[in-house]
Amino acid sequence: MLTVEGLRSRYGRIEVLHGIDLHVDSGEIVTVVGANGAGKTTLLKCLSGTQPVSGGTITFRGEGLTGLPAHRRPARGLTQSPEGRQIFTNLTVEENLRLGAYLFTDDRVEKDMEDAFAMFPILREKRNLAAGGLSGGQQQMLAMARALMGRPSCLLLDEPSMGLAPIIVQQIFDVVSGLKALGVTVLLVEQNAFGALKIADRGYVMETGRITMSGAAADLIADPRIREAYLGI
Amino acid sequence: MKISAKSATLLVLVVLVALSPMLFPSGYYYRVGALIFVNAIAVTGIVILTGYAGQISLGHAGFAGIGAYACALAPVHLGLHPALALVLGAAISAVLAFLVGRPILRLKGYYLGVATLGFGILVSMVLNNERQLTGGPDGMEVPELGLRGLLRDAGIDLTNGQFWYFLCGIILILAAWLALNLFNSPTGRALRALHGSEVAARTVGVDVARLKLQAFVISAVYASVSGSLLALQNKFITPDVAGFMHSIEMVTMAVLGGVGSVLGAIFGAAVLTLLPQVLTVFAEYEQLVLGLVMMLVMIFLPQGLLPSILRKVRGKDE
Amino acid sequence: EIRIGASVSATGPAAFLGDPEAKTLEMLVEQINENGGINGEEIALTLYDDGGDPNKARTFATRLIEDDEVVAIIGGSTTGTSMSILSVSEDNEIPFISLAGAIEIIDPVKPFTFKTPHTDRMACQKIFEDMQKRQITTIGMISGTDGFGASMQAQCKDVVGEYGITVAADETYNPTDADMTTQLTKIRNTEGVQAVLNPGFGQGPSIVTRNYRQLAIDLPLYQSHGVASDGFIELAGAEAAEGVRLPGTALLIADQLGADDPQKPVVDAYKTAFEEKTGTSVGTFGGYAHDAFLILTDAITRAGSAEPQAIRDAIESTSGLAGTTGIYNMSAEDHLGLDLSAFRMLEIKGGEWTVVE
Amino acid sequence: MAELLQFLFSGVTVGAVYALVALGFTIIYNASDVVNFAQGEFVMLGGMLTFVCHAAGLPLPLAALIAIVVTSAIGVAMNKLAIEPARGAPVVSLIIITIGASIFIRGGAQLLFGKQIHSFPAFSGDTPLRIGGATILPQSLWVIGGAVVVFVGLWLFFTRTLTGRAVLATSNNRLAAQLVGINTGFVMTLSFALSAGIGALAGVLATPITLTSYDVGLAFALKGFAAAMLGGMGNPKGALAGGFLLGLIEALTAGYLSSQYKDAAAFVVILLVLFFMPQGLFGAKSTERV
Amino acid sequence: MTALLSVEGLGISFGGLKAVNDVSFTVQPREITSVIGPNGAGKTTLFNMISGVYQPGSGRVVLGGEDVTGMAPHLLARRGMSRTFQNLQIFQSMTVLENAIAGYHLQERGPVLADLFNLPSSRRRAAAAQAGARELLARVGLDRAAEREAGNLSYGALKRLEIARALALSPKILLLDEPAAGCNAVETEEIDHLIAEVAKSGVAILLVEHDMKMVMRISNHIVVLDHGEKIAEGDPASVSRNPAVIAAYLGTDAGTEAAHADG
Ligand SMILES: Nc1ncnc2c1ncn2[C@@H]1O[C@H](COP(=O)(O)OP(=O)(O)OP(=O)(O)O)[C@@H](O)[C@H]1O
Ligand SMILES: Nc1ncnc2c1ncn2[C@@H]1O[C@H](COP(=O)(O)OP(=O)(O)OP(=O)(O)O)[C@@H](O)[C@H]1O
Ligand SMILES: [Mg+2]
Ligand SMILES: [Mg+2]
Repeated sequence: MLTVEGLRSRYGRIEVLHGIDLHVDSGEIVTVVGANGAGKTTLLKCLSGTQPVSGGTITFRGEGLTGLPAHRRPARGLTQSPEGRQIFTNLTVEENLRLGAYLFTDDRVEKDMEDAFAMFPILREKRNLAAGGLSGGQQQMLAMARALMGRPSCLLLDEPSMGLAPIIVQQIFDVVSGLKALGVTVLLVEQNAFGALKIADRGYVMETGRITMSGAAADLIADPRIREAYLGI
Repeated sequence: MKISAKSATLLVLVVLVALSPMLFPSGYYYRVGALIFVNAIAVTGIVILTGYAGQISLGHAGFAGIGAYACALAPVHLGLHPALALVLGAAISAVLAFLVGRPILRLKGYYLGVATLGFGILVSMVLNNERQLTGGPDGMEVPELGLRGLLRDAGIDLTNGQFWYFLCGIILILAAWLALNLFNSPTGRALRALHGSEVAARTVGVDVARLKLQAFVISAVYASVSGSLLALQNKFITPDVAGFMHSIEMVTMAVLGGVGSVLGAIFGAAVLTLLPQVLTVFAEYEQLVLGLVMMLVMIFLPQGLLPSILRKVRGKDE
Repeated sequence: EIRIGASVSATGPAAFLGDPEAKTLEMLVEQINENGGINGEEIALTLYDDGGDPNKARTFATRLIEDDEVVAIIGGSTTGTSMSILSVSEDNEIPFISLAGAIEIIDPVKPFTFKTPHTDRMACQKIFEDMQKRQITTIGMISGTDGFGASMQAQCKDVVGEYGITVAADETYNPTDADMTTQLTKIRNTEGVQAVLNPGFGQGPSIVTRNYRQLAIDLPLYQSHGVASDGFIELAGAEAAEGVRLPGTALLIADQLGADDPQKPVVDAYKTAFEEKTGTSVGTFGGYAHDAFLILTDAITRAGSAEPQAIRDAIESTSGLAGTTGIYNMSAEDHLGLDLSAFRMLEIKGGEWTVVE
Repeated sequence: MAELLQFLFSGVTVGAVYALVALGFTIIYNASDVVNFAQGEFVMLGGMLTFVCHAAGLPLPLAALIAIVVTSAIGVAMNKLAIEPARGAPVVSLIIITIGASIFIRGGAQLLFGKQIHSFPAFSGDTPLRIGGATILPQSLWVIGGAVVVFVGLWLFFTRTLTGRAVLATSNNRLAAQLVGINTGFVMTLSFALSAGIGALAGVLATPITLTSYDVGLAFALKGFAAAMLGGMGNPKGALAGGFLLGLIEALTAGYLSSQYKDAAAFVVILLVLFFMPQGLFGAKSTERV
Repeated sequence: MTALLSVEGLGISFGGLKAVNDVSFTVQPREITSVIGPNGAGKTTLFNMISGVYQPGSGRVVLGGEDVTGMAPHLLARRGMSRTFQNLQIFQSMTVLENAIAGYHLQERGPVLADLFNLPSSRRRAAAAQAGARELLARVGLDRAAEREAGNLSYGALKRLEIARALALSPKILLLDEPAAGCNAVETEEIDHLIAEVAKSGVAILLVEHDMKMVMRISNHIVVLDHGEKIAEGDPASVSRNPAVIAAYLGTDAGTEAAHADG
């Protein structure tokens, strides 16, 4: 479904992705783990089109994405829940969600919103309040819910569990697993590598802009190098 | 040996001020040079306020007006020597900035913009309306500084143009030196910190209100001195010096040149002072070209002329 | 080639003055060069637009003298710019003919500085003379806060006493204001006001005149020479402008001048040429530039030399020179050379300028 | 009484003009956080182009329509040529671009239209309406009506339409806006078209009262800016209230205190309001948590 | 034993919502006190009130015996309080080193005139701060990034920079709002050690964190908030066994995980 070949990207003169190869098959959950500054966020930004690509190709459902502006990617089914949440702080929670479904005007929007509220009841409570007033974790939930409102066929998640209470972290991972059942493909970047690998089909390890290891999630969890470097076990 | 940005900037300035006259074909160029320096002094103040501390002012010409009229009025009414009048003007500006700054520096962004704009307009309105004192919109004469005569007695015979060129040049170098000192000093760092995040600055102990006020007062003094020098040099002054357009001009010079760096802002002052002189060849098209240049610079060099150029040269293009 | 410099406010808040001045100078230079120049030499005009900014004006004056090496300067559309230019021209001993109104420019007399417009004071005097004739003793004033309006307001209040008239209401407006009914209502409601005087230029006086009619104030309205051009009638509307009086120059009533009027030929020639060239009607201010240029060329011709000192001396001895504004007679004590007779009291009737007599 | 009424009429007439200009600021500001200092030039263009078309023999309504459309197109061009290429530049740089654009437009207008002052006939004649001993021109009612209609339209746009919210979203967080599929480029184009159109409309409605010339833009921009800030930048309610308030303060100060210091009074009031309400009367407090 | 910080009946509302309600607890020097609770429980708000960013609606904050309720943050900083932010507050356009030096503001500040004229006193102050800042950066592993513009760092690196800046104040009490968010297990452990070390040096630490492993490992004392109210308090073992806490916050999985780490 999503294929990345030789992807390079740079900030100014400094290259931070030095040729990334990875692929995500339809209906798969794939996770990328790596230390601070490895380039995980940069990778996702390249995929969502908010960071310029300086080399390599990205193919999504058989079509090249190169040159496609960021705002046209959600219409193709590619949606991102970005690092740092990036919610619309001055708009209400409900408006945030509605904008998540910006491309759709049908009745399903209301239903999706109900689903989102069911998933995160706190958002229903706060639906008419400015999103900027939400707590950190609540904002994170909103970012996730907003991404889901876009009816993605492929969801890019950048640290969705960050700042969430353990009980919600569990729930988030459940949701992601549940997406799989709905046929949604997920590319998940997580610092909670243990949790991510547990629900993922496959995983990649990223170090300073390169993929250094990949394989089935179960194998990676078992790999002593991974356990030492990322799982802290 | 690695030479610091500060020394480099000062060196460039000294060399430019000292050596440019060798290229001057006529006395008129001294006049333009002196004007550049005068503007650059005010703009250096803007760098401290806007570039370092991130506070906008659309009314700094008000302080220039106070400096200018101090030099026009104090010698006549108080019998002060014009040079002392300059100091008096700076002191009045500082006090006024202190009083005005207190309430309005709580405001943010455009709200601070409109409040300072209001202040500037109030000053220029007083200068315009209090005709008995200021001569109203027609302006008033400013006494001779008299320093040139002293120099001549001391054996240094300069033309009027040369005198003002070197005097303003020296004061500019001094002004730039102070601003550069500030940049890397504890105070400068605190100013830049509150620019980045006020809450974080507060929690590391920065008294934000006080520091903003300090920056405001310092920049007001810069504007005031600039106004005084303009008045003394022109020997005639009108309320235009305190007008809205002059305030905008200061900010434009700073931003165009690069508001974050002293040399950049001075460069901006030079460009925008020279431009109208160069554009006279376009006659009718002058405004058109001026607007176009401003837009093009900001489009292609959004960080300002000098920083963007330096970035390109160093290859850190973004 | 004789180099002449000019710095006028062709743009900016005083463009209303400077624009026709610039056009006039360019046109006249072209004309004179087509006719072989002065004393066989062509005139090269360097014209700068100071935008009404005295600081710029000073820079341009320096540039004209030091860099362009002109022998004389015309310009300074406003008092501020004129004062800036004159301090440079006096220092360098270059003759300068100002186009601004204030009396300070030539009083006290400075050796190299002259001017062509009547002073504001003279305009006031002319108006008050007329009021006196109509037995008006109490007036209201509404003045623009621009240099022109403010200066004339001050001068008028200075001389008004000499005519036994008191100013009972003294209001102002800003040059960009859109509505003056408030000030006019105040004046109307002031006890005893018999007439209203409005010193100002630009769009302000037009709006005052319209508001005057809106409020149906039926007292005589006096405008200043600042609006003496056909454009004013057009903007204010003939209906609203009906009965408005102002001190104007011969220019406005070119077709009504007697054939023996000494100003007739020069006024006719200028009016025809200017209106043909620019498509806009002539006004007082273009006339000032015309007269300045006339005085200068006349002086150079008489001096037979383009030396600044010689030109200065020749200007000072100008006598009986008919310009559009009046007949100029300069002297060592008088660097303006006009008297009150240069002004004619005009009244708008049926959308036309007529002479009050 | 009649006197007070007359002052009030004067105040609302001028206030409506300010309000219209202030309303023009809101859209571009809401889309990009940029105060467009060229807004005054749109007002000038509205008046000037109507004059030119009318003078060329077109009927007034058609002339006005052309003026509004052309000005909108100029707004779009300004966005495409000057604002969009500078995307990512600091807000101050964008502001300088708008100042540059305003000088550019003014310079162009001066070349094309000359420096004469112009006007065109009032829409419903010049016969003043008498109310309670005071008078008001029919054109004033046009301006007031225009301000109210534009206000209602904008208010509905921002609160009731998805596009309106997309505009707000774009300024609040451009990156996030793109991530949900908002074409932020289009939003900017639309905003400039609307802002310029509203500006031009202001010019069309106000010119029979205020007159116009190539350089009236700056004064409009300044007063409109002050009015918008008084009301709270970005909020149509604020623009409307700020405009009328400013007009009334000026008129009442001129009427009862001093016409010389009426603008000063206006700014003193603005300073006072901001002292107690740092976001203006209706400005939204931005909610940013730490 | 006298507490360094005591919070007494603290409360605040936002438009009807009692974000924090009548919360009391104390913090001792050398100890790590953690505040945990579900998202929106009021932890950050509590921090904001203690550190003077918000004015409390009710209650008192007492620091070292002095009532400092609602005192401005910069005055609290002078009294030895320092904090990090959940929503990063970095001086973006300054370098990493300058960010750290900014933390030394209280030590390096001096008369503005001395700074303007670059007097030796000013240079001395600045040099001392710079030396300290470099050491701190080394401690959080950012020494190699010292000259980079802070805005260009990755999220995790910024988190550590915030900690460095907060440490620069040599605080008596340090408030950390989710210091480990965005760091993986190994990186978290490093932060762990750092915090423990700081506590050992005599600093009182108030910590908000959702990483239960970390919390349980290093806390001396835990306060649990839910819906703005304190629902439990005690040592890690007792808190992690508290059914109310498990139900509201930990969930079964994490609960066992935490208990495991604890045991
Ligand atoms: N805007 C930027 N400008 C310059 N460099 C940047 C920028 N953003 C990130 N970098 C650099 O690019 C590299 C990769 O950063 P990225 O944010 O992709 O890392 P990450 O793997 O997501 O880290 P983390 O786990 O901390 O979020 C880092 O070295 C970072 O400093
Ligand atoms: N400025 C504000 N305006 C409106 N509501 C606010 C504001 N600040 C906090 N709140 C509300 O107060 C409650 C507590 O928020 P707080 O940020 O303290 O939670 P928290 O415990 O830190 O949560 P998290 O673990 O998600 O960071 C939340 O429901 C939040 O929406
Ligand atoms: Mg990241
Ligand atoms: Mg929190």
